[in-house]
Amino acid sequence: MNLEWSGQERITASKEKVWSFINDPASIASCLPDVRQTNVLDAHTFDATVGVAVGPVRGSFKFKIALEPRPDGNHMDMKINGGGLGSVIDLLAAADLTAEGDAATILNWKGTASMRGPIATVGGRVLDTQALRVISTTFENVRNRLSGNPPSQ
Amino acid sequence: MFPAQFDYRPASSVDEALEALVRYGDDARVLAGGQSLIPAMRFRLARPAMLVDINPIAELDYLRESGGQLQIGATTRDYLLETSTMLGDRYRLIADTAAVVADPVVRQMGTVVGSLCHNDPAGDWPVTALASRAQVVVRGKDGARTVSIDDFIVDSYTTAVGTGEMAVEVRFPTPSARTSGSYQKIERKVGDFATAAAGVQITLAPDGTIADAGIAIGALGPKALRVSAAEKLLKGAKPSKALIEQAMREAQTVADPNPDNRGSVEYKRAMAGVLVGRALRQTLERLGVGGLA
Amino acid sequence: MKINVTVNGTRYDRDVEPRMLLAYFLREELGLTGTHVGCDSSSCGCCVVALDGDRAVKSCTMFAVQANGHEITTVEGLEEGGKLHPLQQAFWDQHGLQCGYCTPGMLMTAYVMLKHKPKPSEAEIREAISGNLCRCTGYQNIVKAVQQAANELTAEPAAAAVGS
Amino acid sequence: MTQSIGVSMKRKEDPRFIRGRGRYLDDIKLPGMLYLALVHSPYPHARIKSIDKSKAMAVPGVKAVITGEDLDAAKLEWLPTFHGYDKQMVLAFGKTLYQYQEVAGVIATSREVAHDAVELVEVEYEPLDPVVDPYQAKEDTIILRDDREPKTNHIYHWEVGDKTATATALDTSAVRIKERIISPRCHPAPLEPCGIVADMNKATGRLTLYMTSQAPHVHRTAFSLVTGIPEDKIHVISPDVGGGFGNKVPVYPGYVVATVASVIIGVPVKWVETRTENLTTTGFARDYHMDVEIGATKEGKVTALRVSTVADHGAFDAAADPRKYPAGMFGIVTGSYDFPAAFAEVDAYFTNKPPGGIAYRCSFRVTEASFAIERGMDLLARKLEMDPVELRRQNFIKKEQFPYSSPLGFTYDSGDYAATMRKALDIIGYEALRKEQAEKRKRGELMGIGISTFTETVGAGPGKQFDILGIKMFDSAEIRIHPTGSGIVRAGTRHQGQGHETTWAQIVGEELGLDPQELLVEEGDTDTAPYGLGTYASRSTPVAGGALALAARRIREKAKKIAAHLLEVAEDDVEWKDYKFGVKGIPDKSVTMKEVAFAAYTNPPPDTEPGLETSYYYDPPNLTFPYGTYIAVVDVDADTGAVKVRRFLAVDDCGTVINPMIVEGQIHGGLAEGFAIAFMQEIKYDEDGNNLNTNFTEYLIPTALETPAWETDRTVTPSPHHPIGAKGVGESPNVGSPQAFVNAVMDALAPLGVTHIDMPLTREKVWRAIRNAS
Repeated sequence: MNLEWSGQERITASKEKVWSFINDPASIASCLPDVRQTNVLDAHTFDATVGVAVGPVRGSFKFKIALEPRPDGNHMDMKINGGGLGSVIDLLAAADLTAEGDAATILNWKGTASMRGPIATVGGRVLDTQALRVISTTFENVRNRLSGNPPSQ
Repeated sequence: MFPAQFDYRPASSVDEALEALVRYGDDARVLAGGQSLIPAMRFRLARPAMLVDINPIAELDYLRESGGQLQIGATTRDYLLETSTMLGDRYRLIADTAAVVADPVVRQMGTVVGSLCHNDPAGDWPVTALASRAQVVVRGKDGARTVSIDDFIVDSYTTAVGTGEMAVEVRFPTPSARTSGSYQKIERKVGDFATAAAGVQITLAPDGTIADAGIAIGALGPKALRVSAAEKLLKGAKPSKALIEQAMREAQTVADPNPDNRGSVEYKRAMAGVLVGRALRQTLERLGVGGLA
Repeated sequence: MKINVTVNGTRYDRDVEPRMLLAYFLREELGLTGTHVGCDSSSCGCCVVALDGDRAVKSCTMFAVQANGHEITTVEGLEEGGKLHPLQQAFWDQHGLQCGYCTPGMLMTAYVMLKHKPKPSEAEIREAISGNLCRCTGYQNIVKAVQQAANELTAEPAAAAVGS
Repeated sequence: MTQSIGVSMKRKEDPRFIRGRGRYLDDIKLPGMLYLALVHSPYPHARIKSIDKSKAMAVPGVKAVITGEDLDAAKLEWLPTFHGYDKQMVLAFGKTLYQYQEVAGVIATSREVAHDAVELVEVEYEPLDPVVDPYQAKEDTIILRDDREPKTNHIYHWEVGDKTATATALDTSAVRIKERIISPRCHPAPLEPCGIVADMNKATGRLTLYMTSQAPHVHRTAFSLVTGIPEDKIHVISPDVGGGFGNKVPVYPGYVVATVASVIIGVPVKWVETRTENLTTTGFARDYHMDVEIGATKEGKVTALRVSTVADHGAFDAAADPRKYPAGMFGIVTGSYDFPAAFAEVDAYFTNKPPGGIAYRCSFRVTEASFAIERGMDLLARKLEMDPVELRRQNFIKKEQFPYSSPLGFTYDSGDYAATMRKALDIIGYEALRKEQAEKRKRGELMGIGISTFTETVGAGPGKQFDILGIKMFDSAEIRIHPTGSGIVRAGTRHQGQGHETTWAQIVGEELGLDPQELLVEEGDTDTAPYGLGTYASRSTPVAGGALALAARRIREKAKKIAAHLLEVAEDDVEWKDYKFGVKGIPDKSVTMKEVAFAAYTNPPPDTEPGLETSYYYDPPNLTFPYGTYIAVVDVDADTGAVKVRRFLAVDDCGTVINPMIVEGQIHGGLAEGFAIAFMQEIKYDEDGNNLNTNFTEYLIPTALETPAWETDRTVTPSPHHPIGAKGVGESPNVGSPQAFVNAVMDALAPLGVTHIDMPLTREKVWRAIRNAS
């Protein structure tokens, strides 16, 4: 099952600052929603355990996250592969940065999720939007952190 | 499949249940009919550490008309509504709904309040509760509060019931005599989640105009949705074919379905219109207003 | 957890894990294997039993601990004094079963339904058993069987009067 | 004694079932029994990088965790498939080839603990691109099976008929139709899931396998071949089977893992699949993509048929077809019609889906063939602007043409297609329905009438053509008559609801003049039953039924000698009449079979062996060809695409009817499954290879409310070569009905110009067709 979502965040920080923030695994890891454990593996990859709770469905997903920045400094792909609840969720998040003057940056993001295993059918109705919330909340938190707002969950 | 391990606490009173819910916090779930929760536990999607069983609380099993309301307790089963003679024509929407929830065996365990609390986007009761402007009584350690259904169903599987709280009753305002309703749903077979659903309740004024209209759709968004624009359109108007067609279009606009095995976005959105149209026509027919097809 | 459940008139005291489903309690703990399990999603109805005589419930969607203090009737409890219940007899007479796997659940659903609705129409019977799946019969002879049993159950007092 | 055959005797098996006293697989509980639960792959195609058992092994109660590597070390990793052209993995080894493939097995003291530990087996996968579509598989850009040579996804090409003559005839035909007709992947899903209790007794060295098996002897042989355990040391018991429909013919990984575990640990091990396992890993059916072409004259006489099929076989070629017939009896695709030329070919491919290709309530690939021709004939009628009934009437094989040699190699035994269709049209009131339809069409209402005049071929089969694992597809019967005239009847078949305990007794009772109530029928125990190939493909009555009649006649021959002895006349003067032995010309002198049975043990003739028992292995001379006319009447709701089946009539001809009540029940059940296939039952995969129908909330089995009421009737044209003239019936309704439903819906949509929609006819598909047309 494949799902797509997209969104936009306006961050009151320079493009360079945003770019370096989203290039740092530790920073990105700290923006994941309901993150329970992170482990930075190298300059571009890290593991994270993220809690999932929707209605009666509760559990956690273990993700391996790889950051793939483009050399132009404008575009970042994040490959998020992981599993939990006997299933697999693969997320792909792509972020495009556009400077809005010196002090603000527009972050346009697009996410796709593909799910396999029991949740694709049994839990799909419960978890589909939840999977994408991992992405949207992460970018919201990037904005909040860089703009100096309190984080969302 | 077999559920993961959990602890079990049968509660003999609401206070006892609340005490357990407070103590175990987010790890606890209330067990009422269990007809959604237990299958989810069997698939190990739901794995509460503690189940607080409210079925032994005899005082929560009631269906009564009191203080201008139809009151339904938290352990009252769907089949009681299905077979009750109390509902009559005025609560027609509720009676219609009770007859088509899940399947007839599931209805002998499943509860109205439990269904509202589960708040499945394809659930039947949230639709009917919206269309008939229900309220839910939520109890916590510090007493009870009454929440309108619009505020109660927050998002998919998420309600206004907080940690350490439980819903104890749903209340449907007693409508005036010239009220009827209709619940329409498309399901692939008995027991399936709805592909699309619509609930309508209408009260006619003495002059034949529509005094009040409740219109809601289900399985057509992250939660049951109120078609407010159509409700406004109908209120004060005289029933007509054109009016119904306008309401159908409003329902299609409000619908925001996900594609799945039941159908595409396009199909489901079209069905939002079809079902709202059918529910409106049937309701008006039941009120003696025909010739609208 | 310690529970006591009365099944087919006999009281049983057992200590069970909370996660034990009622269907497996009946089958594994009490050896009443007439109650079957055919799915994991509360869809098939092979496991239907009567709860307190007046509700048909899917025993795979109820925990054994919930039956504490309650009475359960299973297919094994239908026969009385060596005489088949009219529903059992009717399923036999009307060829209302083939592989027999759905039969206990069908019987128990129909058993409860006839208590609430002694003279159901064909449509009402089809509706009442629509929480129970059958793969073999195409349902037609099951419907006929329930009709036969309904006729017999409602005719019984009259027949007895004639006999006395 | 009176007549037994043709009597609606109540079923002898029912008293235990209605009391909840059947004994199904999961009812078996042996002392010290352990439970197996399986770990499944979430990926349809992935390399297995590592499997970590340690956390699972640490769970209290877990006795063992078995992986593909463990099985490979024991040389038990690969299992031969039934027709012997391929092999399949027991547990994923190196890589996984379909979603939910079995990756490891956990053996524990309870089911709950086994499932707890399954969650703790850590498998690291490296996902690979999946091949989901058989047409994509054809490209060979991704090769699925590293273990095979040559490196291709193509499994086989099979063809039958005269390719050149068919091409020429099609090219010169005045009218032609061509359509891709898909018989979608579906699943039999009997309500009882598959399971096994494997019990290795180390003291006796015997392995007892309680299995949900439609073919216990074949399974015994297969287990012996795979494990090397001598066949006498294996005892297969198939207890009461809660429905099979083909699902319980193959050998599944769970069976093998449970058996290996029992052999190693030395205690009984039970595995009962979950519904999800049933739908995602065990024998699927169909998945034939058929390009159907029919040529005809302007007057509507058919000239040629060509069908080219792409078959999706999943990851292993485990289709349960006879060895020489990789596409089964697909050659029946010319159906009930007299085609001067025909050609059929099938190309099968591997995809990342579970293996199977079982005969789901049908003879091998007959449902697909029948659907293709019956849809094709309707498309041709539409093109010719001819009533589909009239087109069929013109092209039927005529009564006097039997035995009929079809262009694709079958010899049809008997039939009177026109008479059966006439009867159906009369009962349904065809003319009146067409009139009603014409009026409704004027008002814009969508009503349709669909017809299917199918012929199937069942009863595999003659040993010179048909075998499984090299074993000829005969079947067997053994009869023992006790001194007091009751007896025990055993057969190599295994019923799953078909009523053999009743009908077998009726066949033997009829032949011997004994009361069927006093003939105990026993099947499913390989220690006692004679070797047989089992129950599937409507073969029980055509094959085992023949064996039973002929075994009984053997008994009767010996009984005649004893009767002559008792009657004190020469054997030649004894005649079998009115279910007893009489003396020619002396009406009041006779002995009953009961008297003969007693004498067989107490007073046999001096030159005769005592006792009265025999067995018979029957190799049928030909297949049988049941047929029928089915008519569906539907109303379509244009707003939602919902189809209401208003009426459905089935007029069947299955030759001699043994028990009319049971035959009618079989037809009802098959029609319900045909209805399900036409409207809701499908195993679908998304483009990533995810199974979208993994349990009964998504794999839709109709309830009593959706299922139509059935009308049935029959004509009787006995099979000339079958000992009692019976043809078999269990599968006709499932083979013959889907096209009647689809034809009816297409007929309803005809005014809109809609010609074809693939099954299942969901509301959305019908709605979309209506919307796109208008």
